[in-house]
Amino acid sequence: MSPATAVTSAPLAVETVLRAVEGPGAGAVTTFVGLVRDHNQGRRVLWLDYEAYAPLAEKALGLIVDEAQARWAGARMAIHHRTGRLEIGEASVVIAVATPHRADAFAACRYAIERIKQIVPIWKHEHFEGGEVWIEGATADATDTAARETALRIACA
Amino acid sequence: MSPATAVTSAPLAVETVLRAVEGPGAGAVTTFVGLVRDHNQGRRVLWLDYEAYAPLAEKALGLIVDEAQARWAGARMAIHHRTGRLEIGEASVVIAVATPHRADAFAACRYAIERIKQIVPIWKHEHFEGGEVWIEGATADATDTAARETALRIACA
Amino acid sequence: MRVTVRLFARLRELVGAGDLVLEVDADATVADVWATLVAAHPAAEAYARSMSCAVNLEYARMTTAVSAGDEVAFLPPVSGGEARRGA
Amino acid sequence: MRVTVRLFARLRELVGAGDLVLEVDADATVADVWATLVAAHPAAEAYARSMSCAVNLEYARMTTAVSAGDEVAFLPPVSGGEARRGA
Repeated sequence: MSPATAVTSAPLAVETVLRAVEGPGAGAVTTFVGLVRDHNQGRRVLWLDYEAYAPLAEKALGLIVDEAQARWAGARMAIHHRTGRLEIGEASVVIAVATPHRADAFAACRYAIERIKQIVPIWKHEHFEGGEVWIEGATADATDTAARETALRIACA
Repeated sequence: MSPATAVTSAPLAVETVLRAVEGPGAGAVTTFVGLVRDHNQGRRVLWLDYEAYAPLAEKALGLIVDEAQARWAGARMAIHHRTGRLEIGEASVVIAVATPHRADAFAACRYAIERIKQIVPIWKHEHFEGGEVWIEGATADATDTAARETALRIACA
Repeated sequence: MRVTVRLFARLRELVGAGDLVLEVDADATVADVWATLVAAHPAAEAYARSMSCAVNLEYARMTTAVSAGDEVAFLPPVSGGEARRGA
Repeated sequence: MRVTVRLFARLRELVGAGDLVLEVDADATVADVWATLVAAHPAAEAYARSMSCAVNLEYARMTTAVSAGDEVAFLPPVSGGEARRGA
């Protein structure tokens, strides 16, 4: 069995994350893969460096899995996030969700990526043609219930 | 390159369908896998037989891909559907979508599975403990705009 | 003229054949092909209100005209996708 | 007492270290640790309003009390996930 959550510098594989959600009762499986794009806000991106507070990032991914499995009955979720230098086209994050019914598989998967962007302590350092910049998003606060409600609203809408 | 659409009696592989949507510009990839469940409406399912009007089913899958790629700019979609006898836990359908942004990847993938259930001429013959039954869903009409609007509403909600 | 009729799933079982050739008038529509089918195989009538149709691999209407040698398919309500309908 | 401070990403670069040990009072809170950090490294002040914090791998508040040997992490706004924010 693959681990349900991982923060790793090794390349990610969808099949590995899918194996972590295998099991009886599933009727629908969704996956989400985030890829490094070759441009961002008009800049030509050369590569990205992902820096993680690894032990807290692993805990945060586990928290997201727990939140989703509590919210969507019978769901099994796994999330692997990569760190270090990533080239264009490489996968930075892979989420897999298995549920009895398809609506839940889509909702839980969408919830997970929104929550990852809210609370998981991982930072992107973008190296583009002519410079570099740290990409900053949300202030990470796992206890912020308004943020969690936003993720739920986006997922279940 | 894998074919974008396929109706096949061979086992499906997520990686094969993912390869069909590879290419530049993608930032997000979603997949959906439908699996044969071990029970349905209180019946213990033994296996399923999927019967297809294969040439029209392939055309219908191509139509869904065209609809999605027209609706979601920059999307690439592939759909493989299996036919014949499927055992519990086997994949009956695999959808993959690559888009620049994640919201579109989720919406287009959800759209595809809803449309498959509306218009693709494939039928399920359920063999359960104590009997068998043909599962029937929607009257297949690719020109029914109300059905298409329903799929769009579910996908984009 | 003759047309080929394709039937599937439970409709195929009710008629006892997935492929058959029917003789219809030269100005026949899909509705006429269906009526000819039901006359020969009354069990098909069960799908009169729920089936859809295709002519030569194009979705069609009951009013669509057919020509000699056309393949006319009658489709019971479909059920592709995964094993259970979503919640 | 001494606590370990962990810094990341641009905040780490501004301070010039990802790991440092600070001396704070025995009744210190996370806010006191932050104030001690900023006193020694004024550039950190840029994150005063946008950072969040964790103590010993638990998300914490500025009012959270710290103990000797604790690991106090200050987190700039995060950006995990895929390469671009969704539409």
